Amino acid sequence: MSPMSDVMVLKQIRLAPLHYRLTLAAPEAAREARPGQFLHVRCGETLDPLLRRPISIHAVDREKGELSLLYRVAGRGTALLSEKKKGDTISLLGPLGRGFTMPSVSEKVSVVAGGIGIAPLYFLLQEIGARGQAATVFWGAATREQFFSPAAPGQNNDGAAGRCFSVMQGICEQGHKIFQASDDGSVGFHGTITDLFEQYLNSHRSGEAVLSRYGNIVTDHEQFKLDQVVSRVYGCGPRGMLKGLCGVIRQEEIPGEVSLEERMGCGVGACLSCACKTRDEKDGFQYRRVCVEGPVFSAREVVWD
Amino acid sequence: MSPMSDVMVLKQIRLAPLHYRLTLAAPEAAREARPGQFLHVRCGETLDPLLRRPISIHAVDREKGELSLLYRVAGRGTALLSEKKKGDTISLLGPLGRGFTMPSVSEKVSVVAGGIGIAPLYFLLQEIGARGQAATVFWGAATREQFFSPAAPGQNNDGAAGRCFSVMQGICEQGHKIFQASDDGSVGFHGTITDLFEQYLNSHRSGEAVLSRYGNIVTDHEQFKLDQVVSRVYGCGPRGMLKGLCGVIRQEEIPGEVSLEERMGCGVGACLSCACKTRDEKDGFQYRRVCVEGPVFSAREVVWD
Amino acid sequence: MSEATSGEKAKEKPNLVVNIGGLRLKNPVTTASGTFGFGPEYAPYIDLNRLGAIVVKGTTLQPRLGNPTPRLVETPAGILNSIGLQNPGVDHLIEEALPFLAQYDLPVIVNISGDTVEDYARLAEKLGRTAGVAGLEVNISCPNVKKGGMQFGSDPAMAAEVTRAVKENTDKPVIVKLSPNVTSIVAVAEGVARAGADALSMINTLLGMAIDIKRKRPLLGNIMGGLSGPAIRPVAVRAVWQVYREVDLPIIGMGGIVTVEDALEFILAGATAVAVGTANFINPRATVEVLEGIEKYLVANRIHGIRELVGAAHRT
Amino acid sequence: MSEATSGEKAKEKPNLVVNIGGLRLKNPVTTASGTFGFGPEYAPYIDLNRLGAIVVKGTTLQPRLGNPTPRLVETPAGILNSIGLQNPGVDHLIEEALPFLAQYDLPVIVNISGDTVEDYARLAEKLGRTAGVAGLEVNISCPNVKKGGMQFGSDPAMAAEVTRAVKENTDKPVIVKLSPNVTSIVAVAEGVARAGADALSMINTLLGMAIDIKRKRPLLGNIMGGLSGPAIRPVAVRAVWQVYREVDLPIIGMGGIVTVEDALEFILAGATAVAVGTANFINPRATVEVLEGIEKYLVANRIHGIRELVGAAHRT
Ligand SMILES: Cc1cc2nc3c(=O)[nH]c(=O)nc-3n(C[C@H](O)[C@H](O)[C@H](O)COP(=O)(O)OP(=O)(O)OC[C@H]3O[C@@H](n4cnc5c(N)ncnc54)[C@H](O)[C@@H]3O)c2cc1C
Ligand SMILES: Cc1cc2nc3c(=O)[nH]c(=O)nc-3n(C[C@H](O)[C@H](O)[C@H](O)COP(=O)(O)OP(=O)(O)OC[C@H]3O[C@@H](n4cnc5c(N)ncnc54)[C@H](O)[C@@H]3O)c2cc1C
Ligand SMILES: Cc1cc2nc3c(=O)[nH]c(=O)nc-3n(C[C@H](O)[C@H](O)[C@H](O)COP(=O)(O)O)c2cc1C
Ligand SMILES: Cc1cc2nc3c(=O)[nH]c(=O)nc-3n(C[C@H](O)[C@H](O)[C@H](O)COP(=O)(O)O)c2cc1C
Ligand code: FES
Ligand code: FES
Repeated sequence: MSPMSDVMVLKQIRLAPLHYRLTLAAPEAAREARPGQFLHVRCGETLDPLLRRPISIHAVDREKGELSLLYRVAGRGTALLSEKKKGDTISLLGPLGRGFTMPSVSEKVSVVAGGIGIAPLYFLLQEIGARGQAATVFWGAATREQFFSPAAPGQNNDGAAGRCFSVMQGICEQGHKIFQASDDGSVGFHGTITDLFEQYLNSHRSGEAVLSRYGNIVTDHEQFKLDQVVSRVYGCGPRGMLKGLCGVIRQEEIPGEVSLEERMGCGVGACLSCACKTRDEKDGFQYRRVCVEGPVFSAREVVWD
Repeated sequence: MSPMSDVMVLKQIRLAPLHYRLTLAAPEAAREARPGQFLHVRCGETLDPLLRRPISIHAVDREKGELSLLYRVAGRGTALLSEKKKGDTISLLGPLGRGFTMPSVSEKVSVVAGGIGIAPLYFLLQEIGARGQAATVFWGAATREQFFSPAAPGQNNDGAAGRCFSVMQGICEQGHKIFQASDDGSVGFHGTITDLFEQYLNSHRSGEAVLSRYGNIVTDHEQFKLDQVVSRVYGCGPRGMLKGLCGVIRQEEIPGEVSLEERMGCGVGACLSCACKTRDEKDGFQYRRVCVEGPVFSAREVVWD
Repeated sequence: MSEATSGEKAKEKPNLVVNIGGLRLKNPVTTASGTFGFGPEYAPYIDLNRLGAIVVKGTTLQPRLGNPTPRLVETPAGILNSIGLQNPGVDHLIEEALPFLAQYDLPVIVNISGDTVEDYARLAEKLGRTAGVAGLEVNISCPNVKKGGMQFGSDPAMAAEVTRAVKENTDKPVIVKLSPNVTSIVAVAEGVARAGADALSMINTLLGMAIDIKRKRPLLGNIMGGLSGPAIRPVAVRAVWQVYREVDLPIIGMGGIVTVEDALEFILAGATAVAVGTANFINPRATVEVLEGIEKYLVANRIHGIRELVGAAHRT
Repeated sequence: MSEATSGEKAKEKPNLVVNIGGLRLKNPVTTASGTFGFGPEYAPYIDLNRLGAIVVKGTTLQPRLGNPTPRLVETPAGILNSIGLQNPGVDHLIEEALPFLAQYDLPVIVNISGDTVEDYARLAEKLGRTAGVAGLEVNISCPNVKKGGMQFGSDPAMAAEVTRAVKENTDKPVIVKLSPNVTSIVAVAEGVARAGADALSMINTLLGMAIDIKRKRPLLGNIMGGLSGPAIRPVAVRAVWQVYREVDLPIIGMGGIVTVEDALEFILAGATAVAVGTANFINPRATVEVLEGIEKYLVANRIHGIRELVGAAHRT
């Protein structure tokens, strides 16, 4: 089976001025998808824009054969995507790429997301939650709006009020707890999500529990040794944030994985445009392909410069 | 006022597999439009296709402020146009160009259309009919389907069955009579519309009335001297057909006008791409701009080669 | 509007004035020759007074009929044209077109073409003493004519010769328009700079063609044509970037400018002014929208004068 | 399908076989180097056996890391790339990539690049004696490397020298890949033809660049890059048309081929075979769709062999 398919739009909901959630009837892709993988999506029908756009798989419902994307309108491609309506078809490649390594059931998982970086992590949390494992989620965004709070009911792009979807609620229902941070202080911690995460680690190490006030939904948490609180970290978000995060967890020697973004041509490993620097004994670094060897890389191997 | 505007689609009806009728809310353009003029239409929103497409004004309702286009899907531009739905906006330039010279009320008008060439002539017939003047219409097409017979009820591209529109019926209701010809003989005369028109002229000259059987709707017509039957001809259609038509009417010394097509860039006279050869004493010919000096030219001045 | 004209705010308006080889333009937005006619064509759509300058259709000594049709084909994000310098000749320009433009407060740059070096010299001489001509743009890069045209622009020495002939016959600013269809556009630019050019226009169209697969023959009446429009923008920006580094002349940048972002690319690459060409066909207000966009960008980025931006991408 | 395989009908199938400088291809559809990896990347999408040939990623003597990122920018109907010949080196190619391709009934053409003429000679020698290499495509037109690359392709004499060095070191068909970034592609083609090239590939990418107006600096890590995709098709068709008239060598035409209509433009202009490049990124099945389209066109137009079409637009 060729991993290229034309699939039908089931639902497109606008969650925030620039954020959408698109649900597709894609039974095969839904069945095969692993958290951290992405689809290479044809947003328009003409030669402009020319290339497909990589979008992470955000949620799947294997029984219904549905797959969802969560995306931000960043430019012309995603703007065209946001115009797709129920019944339209979209051409996809994928699932593509190497996803997250699933944690063992006993591991203490922390998930750190910056903005729309929550998209693939949501799927990871869905899978972890489904086996009864709870993770601690750190989600930062610029403003309140960018958490797509359930207070703002989703609007279907057919004009009808869509069934409202809340990322926050979805994560909580999966059994995870969330800490939030916002750049403007309107929600949770006032500052970056990496700072919050670092404080979280510090608070555990030092025995203080300063953080509960930043959690939107915080179940009580006891204090353990650090590796009993966080034994594995997953991150996705802007480059600067991931760089910071990798710094933090490398220092603490916590194993982790991050999902990277790079401009993509083919999405299948042929064009070498999505290169990302990783550590290499011989040359100091080597370029690896985000679309094939990634988008998920071990936090340890990425070279940030 | 700049003749560029964004107007709203009121209705789009599919008349035949490749033929559509698009109605726009464009009060100003409707008010100013003269038969034979055209609009320069932006069919898509991206850089591909890049250029606007010239489409004749096919009908106007000045009271309602509506303007209609009748077009055939010929390629990518018109295909995109056919996807426009009620409520979408379209960018227009126009009305542009020099339209038909209106006949004096006493003139005997014949209108000769090849295929979609009926589009601008319909508007002319509307205006002529509105003042109580009846014309004789010759309309040829490849097959029955391409007359958009009212038997095939129009379908609105919103999916709903649209109010059906019939070109034939519209013309008859304006008080004109129609003769038809088809390449496959399925409707009216079996042959080209120019041949039919030539036979019509001949039959009048020779005193025979051989033609009534080809008319779909033929009111009885008496026999006059030729210039009492046809004192002015208007034509629009494929180049070959117009060349033939101009030959016939030049021979009979009947004054006439034809609407030409040429590939257009700007539509406003700036790029000189829509050149058409016209007679010129000095050089034998000169190039004139279809978009400004045309699209309607006197049958006598066009140089066909 | 009321804000902009009220005394205090007006002072904050960024300075858009640029100098193109001695020619002062109130702003950097001009029109690409051949895409804007002689002015009246677009007067219903924009106030011509808002343009930094108008560059009119390529003019020759004698009237020209131009090439056979079709003269235009659409290609992906571009067009191919083979107009072939159809124009009513320099005398007609002086008698008919310039008087119309004289109504406006608008520098008129006349784009000139010739079959021989002598043609250029005579055009320069004639237009050099014509009131209402602010400068000359020397087209040595037209791909659509048999004689002269691109040939002059393909060779640094010939390009220099044409430039010299024009400079010797006029005191008005001479802008030489370069062809991208060369191995080294820098070499040609250096040649014309040494020959005394006051400024450079770049780029003219790329030589291209398209084939009608139904009729199995070239689509354009003249077989080959010039490719313009957004498709060529990366080539044009590259050319401006390269020449800006090596040649110390102001550049009018063009090739595929549709939006203000496109225009800024050229300015950052080193263009002092820009010209909007093919985009006029799609949006007759493109020039004015680019201009307004530039003003907004300067204000938003607290840049006092457009000149600070010229070539800025070389300095970061 | 059942029709095509039933005896009688099968005979009516048009003949798609073409000969590229001694290399027999079962059909004229190949892949453009650097856009199709080494084969496995697209094996999930198409049956590689259906390709006329595969042209693999540009290979150098030593492994190359390639250029800094970003390496790709989208432009109107095109892309700019500055991969910089990242590749694992010729030994790795021989040991890892070729064995994979040996599973298929598919001529493998290796695209080679060097910093020096000597590099090309050594690559030719090495690959000339490697089983599983059907031919060499000599890249003298890469705009993305500091040394060699496009420099060799800009000058007829240097292009000829590289060609001669390769020819002297291998008996396999040598296809020289030309750059469009020259004043006269015909002159370069003539140079390599005289030096013994068996065929030509054209065109490589156009030199271009794009600027990030937010950061005020070039978008590509390597500043300039190569423009490919539909935007450049008119330039590529023109180049094939010009060279076909003057040089008697088979041409593999490429540059912006997305659909069968595009491929036919090249064939009618004079290309004996075509290569699909950037389009693979958008539609991984583009090669096969072009092939099927060509078959249909030939049947519909009652053309018995693809070779009748080659250059047909010159004869109408
Ligand atoms: C593996 C992967 C998974 C992704 N998953 C998601 C997701 O789930 N949700 C989501 O909203 N976005 C996701 N992205 C980012 C998304 O691909 C880009 O936002 C999108 O391609 C922008 O396209 P555009 O046409 O809308 O914008 P453009 O007009 O192309 O660009 C707008 C801006 O985005 C930047 N950009 C363009 N392409 C990329 C790219 N490939 N990577 C990073 N920046 C880019 C440009 O530099 C520009 O500043 C993902 C990217 C990758 C590589
Ligand atoms: C003044 C004028 C009035 C017109 N009025 C109408 C009308 O009322 N209804 C209607 O259906 N069509 C009309 N046309 C024709 C219409 O403009 C073309 O069919 C349309 O531009 C094709 O665009 P496309 O993108 O769909 O096809 P493309 O993919 O651009 O081309 C499809 C085919 O059409 C041919 N073509 C493209 N542009 C033109 C053109 N400007 N003139 C002639 N042939 C062209 C091409 O050679 C090609 O064979 C008119 C043309 C002119 C010049
Ligand atoms: C229809 C047309 C006619 C042109 N005529 C001329 C001309 O007469 N003289 C000239 O120097 N350039 C001419 N050009 C080139 C443009 O001035 C400009 O250099 C080129 O089109 C690139 O800009 P653009 O992509 O914005 O159109 C013409 C271009 C087009 C499209
Ligand atoms: C990402 C990318 C990498 C390329 N790498 C090579 C290469 O290694 N060697 C080469 O000769 N050409 C290379 N090319 C050029 C292509 O083979 C081809 O000549 C060019 O892209 C034009 O074809 P297209 O428009 O169909 O892509 C590359 C092109 C792209 C887009
Ligand atoms: S996007 Fe082409 S190799 Fe990754
Ligand atoms: S379309 Fe530009 S002059 Fe007529």
